Amino acid sequence: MSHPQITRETATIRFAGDSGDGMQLTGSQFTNTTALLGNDLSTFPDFPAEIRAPAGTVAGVSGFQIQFGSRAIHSPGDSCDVLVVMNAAALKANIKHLRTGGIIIANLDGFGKKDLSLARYKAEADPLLEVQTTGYTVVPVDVTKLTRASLVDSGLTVKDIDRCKNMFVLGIVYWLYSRSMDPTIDFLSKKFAKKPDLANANIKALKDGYTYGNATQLFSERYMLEPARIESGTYRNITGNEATVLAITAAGQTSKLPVFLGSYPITPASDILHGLSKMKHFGVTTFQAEDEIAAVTSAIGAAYGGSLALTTSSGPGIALKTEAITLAMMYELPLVIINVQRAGPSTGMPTKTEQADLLQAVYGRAGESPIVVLAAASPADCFDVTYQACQIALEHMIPVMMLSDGYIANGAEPWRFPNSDTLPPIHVSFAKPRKEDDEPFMPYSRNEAFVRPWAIPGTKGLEHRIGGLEKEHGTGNISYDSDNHQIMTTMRENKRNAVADRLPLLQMEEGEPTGDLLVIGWGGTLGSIKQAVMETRALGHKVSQIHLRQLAPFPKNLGEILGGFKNILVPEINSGQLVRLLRDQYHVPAKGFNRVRGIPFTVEELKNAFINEVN
Amino acid sequence: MSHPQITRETATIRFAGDSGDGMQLTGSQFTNTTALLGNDLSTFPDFPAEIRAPAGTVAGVSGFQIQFGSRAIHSPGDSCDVLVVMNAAALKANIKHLRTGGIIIANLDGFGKKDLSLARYKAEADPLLEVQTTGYTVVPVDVTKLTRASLVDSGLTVKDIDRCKNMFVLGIVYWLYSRSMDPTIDFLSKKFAKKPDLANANIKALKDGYTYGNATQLFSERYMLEPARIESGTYRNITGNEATVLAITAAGQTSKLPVFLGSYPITPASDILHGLSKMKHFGVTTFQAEDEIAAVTSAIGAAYGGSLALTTSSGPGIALKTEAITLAMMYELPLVIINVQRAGPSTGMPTKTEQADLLQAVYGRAGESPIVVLAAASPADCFDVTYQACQIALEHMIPVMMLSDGYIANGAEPWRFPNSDTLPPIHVSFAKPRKEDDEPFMPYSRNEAFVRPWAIPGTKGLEHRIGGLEKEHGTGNISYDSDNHQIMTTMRENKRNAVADRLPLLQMEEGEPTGDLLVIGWGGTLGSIKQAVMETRALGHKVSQIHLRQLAPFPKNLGEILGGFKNILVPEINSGQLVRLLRDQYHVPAKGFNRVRGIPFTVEELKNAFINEVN
Amino acid sequence: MEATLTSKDFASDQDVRWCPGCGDYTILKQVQSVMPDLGIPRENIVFVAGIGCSSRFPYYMNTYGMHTIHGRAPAIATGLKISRPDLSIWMITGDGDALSIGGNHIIHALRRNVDMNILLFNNEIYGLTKGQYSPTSRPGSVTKSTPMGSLDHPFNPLSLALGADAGFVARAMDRDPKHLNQMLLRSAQHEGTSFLEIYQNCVVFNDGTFDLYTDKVSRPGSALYLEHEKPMIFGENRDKGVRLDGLRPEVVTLGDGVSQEDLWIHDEHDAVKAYILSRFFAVGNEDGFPRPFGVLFESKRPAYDKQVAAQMAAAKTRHGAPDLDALLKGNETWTVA
Amino acid sequence: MEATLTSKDFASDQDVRWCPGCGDYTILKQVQSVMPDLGIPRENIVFVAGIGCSSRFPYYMNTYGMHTIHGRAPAIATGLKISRPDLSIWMITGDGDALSIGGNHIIHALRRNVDMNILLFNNEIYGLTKGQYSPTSRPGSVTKSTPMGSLDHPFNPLSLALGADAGFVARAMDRDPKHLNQMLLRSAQHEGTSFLEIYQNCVVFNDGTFDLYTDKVSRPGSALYLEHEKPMIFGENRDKGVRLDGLRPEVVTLGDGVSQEDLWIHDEHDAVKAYILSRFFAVGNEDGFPRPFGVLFESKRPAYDKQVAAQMAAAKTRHGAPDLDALLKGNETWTVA
Ligand SMILES: Cc1ncc(C[n+]2csc(CCOP(=O)(O)OP(=O)(O)O)c2C)c(N)n1
Ligand SMILES: Cc1ncc(C[n+]2csc(CCOP(=O)(O)OP(=O)(O)O)c2C)c(N)n1
Ligand code: SF4
Ligand code: SF4
Ligand SMILES: [Mg+2]
Ligand SMILES: [Mg+2]
Repeated sequence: MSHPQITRETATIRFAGDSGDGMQLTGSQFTNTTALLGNDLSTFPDFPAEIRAPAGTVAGVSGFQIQFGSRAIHSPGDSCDVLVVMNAAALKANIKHLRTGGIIIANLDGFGKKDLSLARYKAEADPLLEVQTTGYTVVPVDVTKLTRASLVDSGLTVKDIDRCKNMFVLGIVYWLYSRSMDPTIDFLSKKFAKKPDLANANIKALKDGYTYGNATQLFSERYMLEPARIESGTYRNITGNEATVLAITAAGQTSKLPVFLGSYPITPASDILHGLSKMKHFGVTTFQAEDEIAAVTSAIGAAYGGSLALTTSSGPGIALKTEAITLAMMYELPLVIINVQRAGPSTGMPTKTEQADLLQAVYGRAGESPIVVLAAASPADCFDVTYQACQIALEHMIPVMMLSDGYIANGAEPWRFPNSDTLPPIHVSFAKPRKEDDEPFMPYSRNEAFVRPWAIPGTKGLEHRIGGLEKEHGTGNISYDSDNHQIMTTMRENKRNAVADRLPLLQMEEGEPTGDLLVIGWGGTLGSIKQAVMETRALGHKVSQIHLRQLAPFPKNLGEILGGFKNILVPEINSGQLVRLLRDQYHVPAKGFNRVRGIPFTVEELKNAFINEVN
Repeated sequence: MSHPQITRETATIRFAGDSGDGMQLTGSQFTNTTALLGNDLSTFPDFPAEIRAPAGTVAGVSGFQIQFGSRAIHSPGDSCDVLVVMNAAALKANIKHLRTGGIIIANLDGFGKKDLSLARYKAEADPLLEVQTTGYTVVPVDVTKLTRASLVDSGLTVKDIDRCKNMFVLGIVYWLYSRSMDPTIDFLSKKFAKKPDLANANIKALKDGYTYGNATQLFSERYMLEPARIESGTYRNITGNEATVLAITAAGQTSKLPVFLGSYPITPASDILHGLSKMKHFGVTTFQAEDEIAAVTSAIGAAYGGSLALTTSSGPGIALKTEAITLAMMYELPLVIINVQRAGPSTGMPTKTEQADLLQAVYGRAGESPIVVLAAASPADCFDVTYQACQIALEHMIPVMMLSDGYIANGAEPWRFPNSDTLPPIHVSFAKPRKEDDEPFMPYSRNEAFVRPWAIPGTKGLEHRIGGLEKEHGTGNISYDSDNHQIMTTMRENKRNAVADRLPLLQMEEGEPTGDLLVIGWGGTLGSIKQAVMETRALGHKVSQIHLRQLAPFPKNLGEILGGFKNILVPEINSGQLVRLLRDQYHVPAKGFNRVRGIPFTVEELKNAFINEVN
Repeated sequence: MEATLTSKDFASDQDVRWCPGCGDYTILKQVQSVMPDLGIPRENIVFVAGIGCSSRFPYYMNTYGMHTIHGRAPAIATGLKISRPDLSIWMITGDGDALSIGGNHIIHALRRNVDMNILLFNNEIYGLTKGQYSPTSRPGSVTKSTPMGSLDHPFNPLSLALGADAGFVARAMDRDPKHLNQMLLRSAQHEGTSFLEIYQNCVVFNDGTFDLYTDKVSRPGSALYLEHEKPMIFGENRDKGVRLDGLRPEVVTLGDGVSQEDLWIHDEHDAVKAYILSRFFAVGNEDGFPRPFGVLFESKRPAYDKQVAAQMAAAKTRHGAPDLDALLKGNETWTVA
Repeated sequence: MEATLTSKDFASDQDVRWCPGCGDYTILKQVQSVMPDLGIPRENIVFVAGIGCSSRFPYYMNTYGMHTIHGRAPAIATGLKISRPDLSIWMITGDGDALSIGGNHIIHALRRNVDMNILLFNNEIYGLTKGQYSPTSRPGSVTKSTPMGSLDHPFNPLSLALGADAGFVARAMDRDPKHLNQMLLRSAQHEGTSFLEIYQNCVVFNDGTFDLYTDKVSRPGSALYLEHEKPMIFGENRDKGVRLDGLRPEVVTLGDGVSQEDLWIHDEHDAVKAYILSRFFAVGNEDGFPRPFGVLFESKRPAYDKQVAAQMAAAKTRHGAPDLDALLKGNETWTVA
């Protein structure tokens, strides 16, 4: 039989199941396939907090959401059109994410007595029936039985067969959204190259799922989405942490410097360490230190030696690094600190996202300790911002903190990756050797941008000592002189602020340079704010948007842009941090819109907030 | 012969010599004597950076300045009327502190060839002559020779005799300012009770110095100062660190709690550890930990166990404590963190003063981590503010950071010490034991001030677990729920802000609640700002002053007071920190007056700044 | 009534969140079952842990408990014990928590000899952060952060503890509950810091590292169970032994001329011998020596917290009742009318 | 031309700011005088120190130098050495800097065996902060922070280093420049982390703690100078020796039946014997054993930095020339027209 095929502009699907059900893989396969079909998309993995919470429990549910479409997509979607649940716990944990009237594809075999009790449903409950009565469309499928049937001759153990369940479901969803199975078939053949029987089993499950969707009366219609009219070029999918790894590796190549990462594992930053540990052939050394203090200080040692030196961490680890970051600032050596923010304070909710480390980044050190602070706005943007962080650190001899967050670090989006020779050059020149009768070397002399020379060990005649004690302007010798302390304090501040001179002016993200409301965001909220601004503008409101990647120093024209608006709203996933910096530095009555819930903004809540402001 | 005796309202004397010359002792003796005579006073010790820099060098010079008078004294004086120099290096290092036309009492024997070269004067130079020609009065005294002569029969070694030099000089100065020698004679007899010959020698040197001043033509006149008309009562002298030690001990007594200090030595905070280590009989335990992290975390352990728990440090050490402070904030346990600020950043200038850790105190933690921040305004004020810090921490179950600085920590002033029964009571009640059938215990339930119960181990039926992971409102169980995270984040902030409700409203420090200029200070700058404001007002300007001891939360009526002024100036020994908090929170166009020179403000520079603002 | 407590009374109401099959479960069970034997009221027991899978432990004990921050549990426990010597303190930590970030606090706790029981769950991996190598991982370990194999020479935790002057050093394993139970009891009985390393299997990221010792078949030949004043015997048929000639230990086969009397008689109180035993540490016992389990070393040193209390008592007798007013007044005062 | 360098060439132009009579001066002198013998160009030498009086050291050396932050020098030096194996790294630290706040970094540096020379200036006190006790201060030390005497059991630095698997462990003293000079040379020659403890007198806050060993009169009877493959002899008239019966060392008098052949012959490569020697540690030698000076232990373990370099080389040969564009492209791409 054939089903009517409906064209949609966007669609959102959420795959949810037990940690063991392979939902992340299912999601990423759907993502790749969809990307290859030319849709724009945005994804959001929703991991359980525990490594492997007991199977079948709500705590053990793992989810993956993707929004894709034939127009530009800026967020993974507030709620989904289709929710795939592999067991009762998955339904319980995720029903709140399904839009009213949405479709639930449920694996019936995951709703047995045991499953219900593990999910803390009453024994007599029939959750699927309940949700049906509340206006959702439930599509029950005996996934386990069907997969076992389909693979009965595979010669695999039941355990292995059940591992193919997710491919069967993926097949159904591919059919429903008219996706080709080829990319996944390729992937499976590659992945299981050494185990052809597993490859074949997975592929068969996938195909049988597809056929099943087609053959049955499960669905009254199926959907298709045109390729998106997005910037032409060659794309790949990328997560924020992957993009960060590539940017660091690239900066090492363009600066022709060895790269040194001193790090200590911590969620959600660890993947940067993992990724860079595979880049040895690019001259990248990764050092897993005994703690965060050793991580950052080992990087400082490497910076003195002439490496592009970095350290990566998250909240609790960054706190431990502050004393050393101040030392690097005092040394005036290049150092990149990457903070993949997570929900805090303290251990907080390590697997959840937040952007509450901004004030710590800008102000969180003893004494007057100005450093550069940048923030990435999306997964792909992590590449540009990280690369820029390396460039600034190296060319200005200053620590740069780059803020990412758990949401963009693990989230993925299509990336029009650059060609290596289009990357901005990074100019590093070490101080030249000195002969006996040359002028004495001045390690703390400065150029017009207040930058001191980088003189690395091994350079004849430049032997010098650096330290955390106040230094005499020019010579760098220890000095307790009052006037000198004032001079050096001012120099360090001027040097940080001078970085703004070399950075591009801020452009409007959306809307005109004047209007009724200016929305200012920073970091990983770009997508949802942009979508909300566009939808608010579509309603005819004069709302404009700027998004800050440069938090210290601010872009030179920020004050000017602020001047164009009486009303300024600053949405942040914290209790109000950027808004404080703006009020302090520009004396504007900026308001905050703040949520601290460990999850991204919904486009809906933002839209309502904006409309509120303009009415 | 007799000298005319001139009455002065104030006088400033600076004693300067080699570290080995005992100038600090000389200064503190002059201070005690002067205090006993009923003058108000303020002192400033100026230690060398090195433990014992080579004798005779400028680096080895140790100084002590005291301003005293028959009126209220608020600062140790911008410049001194009399400068005592025991050697050439002392002159070189301190001449800048002498007011034009001032008197130099110089130990001639400290100006030999060797002394000149050690002080890096040219061999042929005659620095005393030079300064004389530039309008200073030089009073040369062969202190060494005279002391040796006076003690020739003492039977002491030359080394011991030379140790009495400072007493000879003190004698001269006592004569010059008409001070009694008795207090110092008492002191010496007590100090050398076991070594009568040393006692007698020092006393004889003192008396002979006094006689020498009287007998000779050295001075054309001598001075006397009436007792000050200051608040009546019984006074003692006290430094900021001493006052801090007493406050902590007192808070332990009034709260009836054992006191636990976890600390790691660091300049200029170490003396608090030293002082408290002598308070064991008051139930004070001091633990010198392996590092600052162990210091603060050991205190957190003690807080969980029911102690009044504290940790003390300075810049670099505070930075290391931030992760743990955030944990204490998340635990909602009482903890007092004392930061005796020093000139930073990094190792900076450990023996110099600064107030550049305010923004770190308020914002320097990962995530939304609100704590209470207080600052002491003078040496004696360290008692009140530290005591209040303990009271707030205990009664509100929250970390309180108390900011002191190297200047008030080591500086001394007269203190009208309280009677123990006038101290504010501290109300601590631990949660009561629970019986099997009682309601379940809710460790994160809250009272009207958002404060949770303090349930200490050993209490039957209250067994509970606390952690740094986000906690469920009420039960305190681990929770990853989005709404709960928002609730708890808000609760923690409300709780911190609710502390303002129990604190007294802010009073004007000087002047009327409206006027042309409001000067706002915080911390150790109170004295010099107050003096400068008074002198500016004396010129007829409408300048008022408030001084903040409460930096987070701010006093409830601060906004109201700010409303009374169009011009607001915020003098700080940093690059502008309080001024940022004010602009952010009260949207006022406050200006900063900032110096970062490692030394206190001079009254002069402040006065000029104020006049500038009102003209 | 404490006497009537059962292991169930020590289980909290929180559901345990370790991976199915994790070695932590059996350790939790043994700790809960040993608690009643201590005869300590539940409210006087505190479990203090750092951060890690293992460090979730306190949430599962129905006693007082602190889940702290990574690596700092020894310092927190030290502060708690010094200020509350009446409490029974159990510190739970992992190989990363204790020996990577927490290494300094551990060695200082050991030298000070604060009276607490440290249980180090060694799974030779970072579990909670999903599988990076730890300071106890074997050289060449391929982990998330070492795709080409780790280069770090690992710590020998027991040698390190002995070098830091630990007063009680022992080893147990998750898969031998009976022995583990005894070791927990011994740790509790020791006054001062007890350092008990427990081999713990991480089924997800480092499955089977300790099979040689935990597998019922290979265990007899690879694990040497130490007993005070008993000869060192092991082997399926208990036919192997360890002999000391001078400083050099050697593995011998009983029978043919070698009798039990010739064997090394274990002496828990001999620091040097304990150190030699701690060096039976070759990966896979490649040097032929069995891996020792049990109490390698115990010595009587005064507990730090007791000394602190004694010093305070001395100060109080010396100064008599505290006089706050005298303190506030100080030595020199003057009065302004 | 390096060959022609003299110790003067290694003195910087900064004036030395230690207290007159401080032991640091003589150590500085020996370090400066040993430098030319290394035949390493001055620009390839880096001195890295923490914070403390001793840690001011780099300012006085006319080489590259880093005065860092308290306790972190081992980690900074590790990062520098891993990224620049061509440099000769000297790490200067004090007993507080190395063993109090820096304890963790030290033991990790030792186990990793990064090729650097650690000189630990042990004066058993915090000098720079004006006299608090340190982790090596003797029990009962009355200091600024312990008016009634310290209660902490001190570290035995050499035992701790051995427990942490240090590859080179030695001891010297400020007042025996000739021997100190040899030890500095030996440290430099060792590949991997060299751990040299130097007894250093703090004239101001802990004067004379080491007189028993440094005083010319008492030294012969109290200090045991170790030499590889030589019998252990000491005493004014070199009439005393150390003998090993089994595991038990004992002090014997030569003559009456005891000859040099009977004595313990020092073997630098025996870890267990080195550990026994490190335990000759009684305050004032009260147990009768002399305090050993010289190289207690040396072993050949691959240096961490060399292994890191080798692994990177292997990766490069495996992957060939790095292709940045291929990396940026990744495996799956699609093109939008
Ligand atoms: C300051 C800080 N750094 C890093 C982390 C991340 N982290 C949590 S647990 C852990 C290591 C866990 O390994 P281990 O101690 O062996 O415990 P296990 O999970 O293996 O039981 C790390 C690196 C953290 N939570 N805090
Ligand atoms: C983070 C930090 N904590 C504390 C200090 C203060 N401090 C400086 S040196 C030192 C200890 C010095 O003792 P040691 O390492 O033995 O060196 P010594 O002065 O005896 O040579 C301390 C506690 C500091 N500078 N930084
Ligand atoms: S990851 Fe390993 S250690 Fe952690 S719970 Fe799972 S099995 Fe246990
Ligand atoms: S205080 Fe002690 S260690 Fe420091 S310089 Fe002076 S004598 Fe040397
Ligand atoms: Mg582990
Ligand atoms: Mg020392």
